[in-house]
Amino acid sequence: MTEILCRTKDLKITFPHRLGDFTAVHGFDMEVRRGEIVGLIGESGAGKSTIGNAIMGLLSHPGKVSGGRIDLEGENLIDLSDAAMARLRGRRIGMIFQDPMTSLNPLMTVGDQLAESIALLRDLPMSEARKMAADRLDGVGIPDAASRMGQYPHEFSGGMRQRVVIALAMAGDPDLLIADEPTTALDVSVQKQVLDLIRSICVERSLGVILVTHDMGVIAETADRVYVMRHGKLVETGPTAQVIHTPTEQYTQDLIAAIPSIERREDRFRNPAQKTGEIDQWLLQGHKDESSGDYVTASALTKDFATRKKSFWGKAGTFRAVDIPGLSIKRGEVLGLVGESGSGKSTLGRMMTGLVLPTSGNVRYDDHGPLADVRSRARRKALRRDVQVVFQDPYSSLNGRMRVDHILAEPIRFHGLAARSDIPRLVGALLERVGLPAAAGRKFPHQFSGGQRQRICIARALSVRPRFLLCDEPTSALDVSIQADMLALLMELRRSLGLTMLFVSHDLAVVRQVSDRVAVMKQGKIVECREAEALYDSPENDYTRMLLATAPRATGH
Amino acid sequence: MLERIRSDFWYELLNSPVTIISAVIIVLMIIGCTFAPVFAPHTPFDPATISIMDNNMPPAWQDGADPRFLLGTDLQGRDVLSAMLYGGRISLLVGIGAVALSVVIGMTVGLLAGYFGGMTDAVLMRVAEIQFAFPPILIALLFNGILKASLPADVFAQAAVPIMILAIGLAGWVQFARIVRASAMVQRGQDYVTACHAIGLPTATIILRHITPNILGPVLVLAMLQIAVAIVTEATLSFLGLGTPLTEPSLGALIQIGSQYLFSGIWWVVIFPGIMLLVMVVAFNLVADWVRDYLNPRLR
Amino acid sequence: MYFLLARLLQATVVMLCVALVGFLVFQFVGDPVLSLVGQETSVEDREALRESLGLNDPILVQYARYVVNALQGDFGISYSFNRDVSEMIADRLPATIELVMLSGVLSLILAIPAGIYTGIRRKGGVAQTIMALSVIGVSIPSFLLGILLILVFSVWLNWLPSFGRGDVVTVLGVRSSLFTWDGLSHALMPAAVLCLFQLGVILRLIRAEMLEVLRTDYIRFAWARGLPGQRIYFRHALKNTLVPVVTAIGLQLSSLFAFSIITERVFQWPGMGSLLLHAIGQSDIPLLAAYLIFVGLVFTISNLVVDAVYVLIDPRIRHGAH
Amino acid sequence: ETLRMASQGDATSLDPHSHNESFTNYFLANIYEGLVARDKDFEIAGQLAQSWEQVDATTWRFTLRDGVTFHDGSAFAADDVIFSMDRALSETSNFKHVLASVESYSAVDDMTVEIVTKAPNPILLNDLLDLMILDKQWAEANGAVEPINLQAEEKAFSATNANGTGPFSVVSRAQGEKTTLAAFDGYWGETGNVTEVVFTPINNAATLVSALLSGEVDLVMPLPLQDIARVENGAGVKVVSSAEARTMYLGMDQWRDQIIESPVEGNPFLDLRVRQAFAHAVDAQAIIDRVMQGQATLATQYVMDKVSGYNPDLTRLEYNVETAKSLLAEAGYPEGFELTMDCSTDRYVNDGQICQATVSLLARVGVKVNLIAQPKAQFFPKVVAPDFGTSFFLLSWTPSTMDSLNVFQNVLGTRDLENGKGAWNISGCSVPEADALAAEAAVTMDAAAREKMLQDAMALMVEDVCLVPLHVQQLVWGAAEKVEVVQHPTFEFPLEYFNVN
Ligand SMILES: Nc1ncnc2c1ncn2[C@@H]1O[C@H](COP(=O)(O)OP(=O)(O)OP(=O)(O)O)[C@@H](O)[C@H]1O
Ligand SMILES: Nc1ncnc2c1ncn2[C@@H]1O[C@H](COP(=O)(O)OP(=O)(O)OP(=O)(O)O)[C@@H](O)[C@H]1O
Ligand SMILES: [Mg+2]
Ligand SMILES: [Mg+2]
Ligand code: NI
Repeated sequence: MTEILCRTKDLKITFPHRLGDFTAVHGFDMEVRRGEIVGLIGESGAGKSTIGNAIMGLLSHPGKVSGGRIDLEGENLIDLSDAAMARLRGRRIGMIFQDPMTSLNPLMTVGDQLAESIALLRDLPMSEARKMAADRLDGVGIPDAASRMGQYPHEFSGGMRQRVVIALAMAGDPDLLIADEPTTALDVSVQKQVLDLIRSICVERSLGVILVTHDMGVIAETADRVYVMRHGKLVETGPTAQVIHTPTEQYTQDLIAAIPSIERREDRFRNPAQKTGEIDQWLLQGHKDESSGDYVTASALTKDFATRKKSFWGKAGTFRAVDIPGLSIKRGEVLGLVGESGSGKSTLGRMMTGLVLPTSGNVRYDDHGPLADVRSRARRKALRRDVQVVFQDPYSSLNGRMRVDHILAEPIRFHGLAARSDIPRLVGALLERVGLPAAAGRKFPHQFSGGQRQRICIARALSVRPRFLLCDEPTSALDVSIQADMLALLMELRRSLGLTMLFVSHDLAVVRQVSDRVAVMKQGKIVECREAEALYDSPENDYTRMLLATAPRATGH
Repeated sequence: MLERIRSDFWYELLNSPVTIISAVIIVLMIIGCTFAPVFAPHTPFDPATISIMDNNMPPAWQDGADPRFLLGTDLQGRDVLSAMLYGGRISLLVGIGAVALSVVIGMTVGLLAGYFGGMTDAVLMRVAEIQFAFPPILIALLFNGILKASLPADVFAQAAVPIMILAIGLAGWVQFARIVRASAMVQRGQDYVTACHAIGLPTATIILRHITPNILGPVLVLAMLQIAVAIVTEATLSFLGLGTPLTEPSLGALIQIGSQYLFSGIWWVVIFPGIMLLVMVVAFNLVADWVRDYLNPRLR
Repeated sequence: MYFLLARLLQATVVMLCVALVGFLVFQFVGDPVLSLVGQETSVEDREALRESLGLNDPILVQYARYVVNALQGDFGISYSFNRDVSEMIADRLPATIELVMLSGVLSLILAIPAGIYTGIRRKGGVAQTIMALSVIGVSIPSFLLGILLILVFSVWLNWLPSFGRGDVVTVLGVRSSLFTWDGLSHALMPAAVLCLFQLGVILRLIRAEMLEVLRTDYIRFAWARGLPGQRIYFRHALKNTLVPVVTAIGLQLSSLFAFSIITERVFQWPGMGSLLLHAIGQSDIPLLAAYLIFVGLVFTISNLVVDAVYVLIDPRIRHGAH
Repeated sequence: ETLRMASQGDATSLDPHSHNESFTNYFLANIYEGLVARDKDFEIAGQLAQSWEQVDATTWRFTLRDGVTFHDGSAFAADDVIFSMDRALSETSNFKHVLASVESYSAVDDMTVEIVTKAPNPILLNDLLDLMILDKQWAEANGAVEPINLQAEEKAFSATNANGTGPFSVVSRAQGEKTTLAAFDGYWGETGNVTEVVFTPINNAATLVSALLSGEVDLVMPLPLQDIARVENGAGVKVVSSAEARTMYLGMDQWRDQIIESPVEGNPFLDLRVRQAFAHAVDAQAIIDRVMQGQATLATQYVMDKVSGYNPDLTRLEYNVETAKSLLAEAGYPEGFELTMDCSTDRYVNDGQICQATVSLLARVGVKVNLIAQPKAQFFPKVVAPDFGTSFFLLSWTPSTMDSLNVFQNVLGTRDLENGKGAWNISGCSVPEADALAAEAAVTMDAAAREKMLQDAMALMVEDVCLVPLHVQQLVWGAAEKVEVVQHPTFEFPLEYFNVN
């Protein structure tokens, strides 16, 4: 089928603003045919969702299409009235969003929502709509669909919810489906199933699909053709394989190069320029002689959380989030910790750094002895000076009400690491060390981009001259290109300062790039823990194998 | 002109004339009332300067008026305009003072409950619940009544304003405790707090220096609304005979006294103070609404 | 069941505390004896009365006596009415409940559509007008509003009666004045005054919730699914705004009772509020204590009801999920 | 005809011996009757007593009225009178004072009662005005033998039920809400055309007046002064007013060596010139004109003209700021002084405002007054016995017997709390000669001589400026045009004389 279903021509989308209009999309051309999946890729803010929303006629306020056209089988959607556009939604064009958790009305049963859509879109009586709804649920692979109809969204798992969302979007049998990051919120294994579902629906119903994503891996595995966007402009387009393997534009090349590979360890993260200055000397000050033994050792560690009562009668139970026999990290080593969401990675990491006290078992530090003993104020203070954390979300990990220089000066002052008069200079030097201008200290966190904020977080962690750094998904909120910079910075710091690191991530590719050793977690247990290269090349555990197999890879990822 | 303004705050503010007017009114009222002795043409609370023979004079533009009294005089011969300014001072003092007290108690309780959770939270919230079972007006009524009855009358008369502040303030803290607790629970889970722990900062520092500034927004909004509510509550208590003393009436007490004259044609003793109270309260409400919207950019 | 019992037990303890505190502080409200007898009574007569009322016993003894009696359903005898307090409350309660219910229903009927409307048409002229009016509604002291209403509707227009409760009839076993025109005409102004404040509060709350909900993903998704606006606003959005609104209404209930004190005073409505003011004026301790316990009870029950309604509205709570 | 009346308060009880409070007493006077009562012209006349004779100086014999029945139909007889007297003297009664002068009483026969007083009592009849008679059998049957005792529940029957011989019987009663009375068919005397009375208390003054203006009630008592003009101009409504027996006065501490709540050394009021200065400084006429809206008359002494013992020769010290200042200067206070004044805000007509006016008037002569205006619930406990915790205050008195002896015994006479005298002499003034005259008058049966004694005593008290008399307030009612009322200087409202046209 080569018939063009939907075409945008010279599409221009503007968000008027009092300080000058912001044009989110400049002259974008795209074609979608029946039965094909078109990938739309680009870094965050490139304008991908904006295009999807524009086709749906659901641009968020105050956005408007300021030029060009959107044709759906020859009809220009831009000329349509609101009412006409509303009739198209669901019937001709369907859309699904990133997060299946929030896309469903939590107060209505799944069956009601689906039957409602079907009844309205097809003018069917409710009873028939319900029957059809059950069929549809069955069609997207929900087992035991009839009895599942009466359940509420919260009773479904993430993957099932996303299937329900797809069934809902397909309720009116639209010709075009726009999927805006449909799997970003899902685990890799579930992600694969959902993508497969979209793929099969597309083929079965000869549907046109626009798949919006920032994940090259998803595109590589799913899309037939791909459009690469940057700053609202089309950069490059072509069949997926061609764009990925032989990109013509510099931007696309950079983008693809920045993707960490799950297949191999790449050199660009490990050979940074050597920068040793005064600040490094300060950072290295006051540490004991380095021994080469284990810096931190956990033994028979468990952590229980109280669960909520199941009912009025039930008793509060406990839920074991972590249960490991032992784990140790050598001085100067980077231990990668991978596993699905909820497997206990963060909890384990926090126990290893003493931020969370274990329910049983103990953590020992070479420098400070067992964690259990560190409850005294003075010893805890000493531990806090040596152990630091960098978090996933650069937005919530900085106090928005404090200026950056304050954020950085506070730990130095609190631990008395420098004379008061030296602190401003040190703060400036720290900022420069992580690649920011010293003047950045005068600003507030919200005045920085995500990547810059993450640098501030790292600077804050460094400001107490730590020996051990927990990085809890430090790059997963960042775009690939920024992610690469970040990883390079971390590796460089690790090398020049001899940091010991626990690197937590669900992104297997990223972990491969930075880790000496990797531990794989599943439901609170460590299923495999070995040298990184060995583990990736020849996984021994089934679960590890499954994880590695389902991870989408572009050239990697 | 507007396009030039880079700061969102000023832009949003200048785009909302209603808010500007309200804010200006609040500022003017606060200045006018605070410096009532300077602005008021008479000193209505000084019996030596008022004459019973001047009583019940209509506003200056009406027949039989005395030009000395722009808005007329009341039954005591007090200049209504001056009484309004002095009374407004008391109302504002009570409103702001009571809310300040509520904020202090509510923030303390809310922060402790929200930050520590567990038993602390359970106990504090039970206490709040008991308190909440009694609507503010009832608490203020009881509290005020009790003190009025148990303190010697002269002490009470001296202390009427502080007591009013105490009564209304004590009645209002729960609302603050609730929102502060909710915000504190959210903030506690934020990574920046964990980062503070990682640095080893003491809990008090974390709560005071890091969490508190982050929850001030909603507190500010609620405070503005509560000032309005407190002013009205004070007026209502005056209606029930528990407000400020006759000799130093607040705006609410003036209205209460004046409302008895509604049928007798001496309308100016109730209408003018009534308008002033209404304008004051509405202005606080409108500014609070705007701040709320401003703090929630999604609603802009 | 266990849960409910625990809740009830907890509530009882809370109420006992409340009663104790109330009882202790009421000792200072004033001397009941002086309110009971006139100026002309001699000092000895007053002392005798004080003794016979047990007012010379230690406070804790008085309280213990009170609790023991209260447990047997005996809240004592009102000093100023010479009647069983429980009987007094039973007499006055229906009037207040009637008023509170009428104004509650009125405010819901007006607040829900207005809240939804202002939430949807946030910038519209009508919506802005409604919001402005609601601010004024919250800002006028209710006693002043009441008196103004009386002036306009009773004195000038002579449309509505200015005070009291109208004819009471029994319909389906419920005794109420709301079933007759006379009764309704009496209740209209007090209910309107009482309603106005609630109206403003609830309307604003619904609007705020509506604004939040309308921005959620499932509403966006509902648009994308092609559902009509009506259905999205009234079926999807409204229900999701209800949980916080129900909480607020539950909490407002006790404040309705509180505000009814003023309304009842202005309109001479023979309910609990007038009773309380009378009791405060007369230092009628048994009546005051019973009133406090009663308000505690209303609050506790309304909390329980709110919890139950949550469960009805929100399946996530029903299933103990989080 | 139905008469709908309203007032700011309600009767506190239906028991005629339990609450001695004037509104309650006068309300009950329509339901219960005494041996004697005041007639339409305010003269004491027989009610349940047909006639009486004085057997000797201390013995009175009352012949009871024939054919009188109680509301429940039972006949009235001497045993009911004896029972009621017993009851009035019982432990829980609030009316022991009405029989304070009585040595003994007995039923001579079924229709005759004899009362023996301890000493000659010229005003026995006045005392007996407040003694209500109830039915012995009814009281015994309903456990109401004693006036209600707040502890015992079963005795509360009489608080909510009544069975008198009066012109009206109680149909329904919800205290604080509504009380309905119906004309009693079997009433022995003449009545007006009122067949039903619906009484509603309305606490809020504005509501009270609007109820009258909107025609929902026919009679409002008292009418708030500020609304007089409105009612006068209103269609179908009128203002009815007449002098009331209540005299307002300012009291000054004359018994402490050091006045309280004041920075001044000693007690300035012990100096007659200071008291005179206060009397000169307070422009009572201005207060009447401005605060009382003219609804009061200037008081020259401590009782009004209808009270026996009123001395027509007395005059008030005239308002004169200069005189007041020079008197103060002579007394050693050329700059005036500072003191605290206690005042109720909800007891008398415009009491708070009167005090405020007083404060500003005194300010003119350099006396700085800190006013404590408080509700009566706080005011009375503070100022009455045993503390008398005030040095300057506003108070008033109504001699319920309409005889100044009552004033001497309670307000003006030297304090003698043991013997129940001067309990309301908060000023603590004491003029022994006046005390002596009053004591003599108390046992003098010759009306003219007695009157002279009381007048002389009053002159002595006024000369001493024991109190600063302000005004005699008017009884002001608002009524529908069609209502015809009878007003007495006391607050009585004898409904049997009322008519609705
Ligand atoms: N309502 C709006 N008002 C103003 N600007 C907006 C609005 N919505 C989007 N934009 C701007 O439009 C540009 C494109 O946004 P869009 O959401 O399409 O990006 P995206 O490619 O989907 O990014 P992401 O991968 O983060 O979802 C961004 O710079 C964004 O700031
Ligand atoms: N404070 C807590 N109270 C109760 N349960 C918790 C708490 N913290 C974590 N859990 C539970 O413990 C389990 C492990 O959580 P953890 O955050 O360690 O997972 P994770 O592997 O880091 O997941 P993700 O990749 O999503 O960050 C989860 O099921 C989580 O719900
Ligand atoms: Mg997007
Ligand atoms: Mg995690
Ligand atoms: Ni569930």
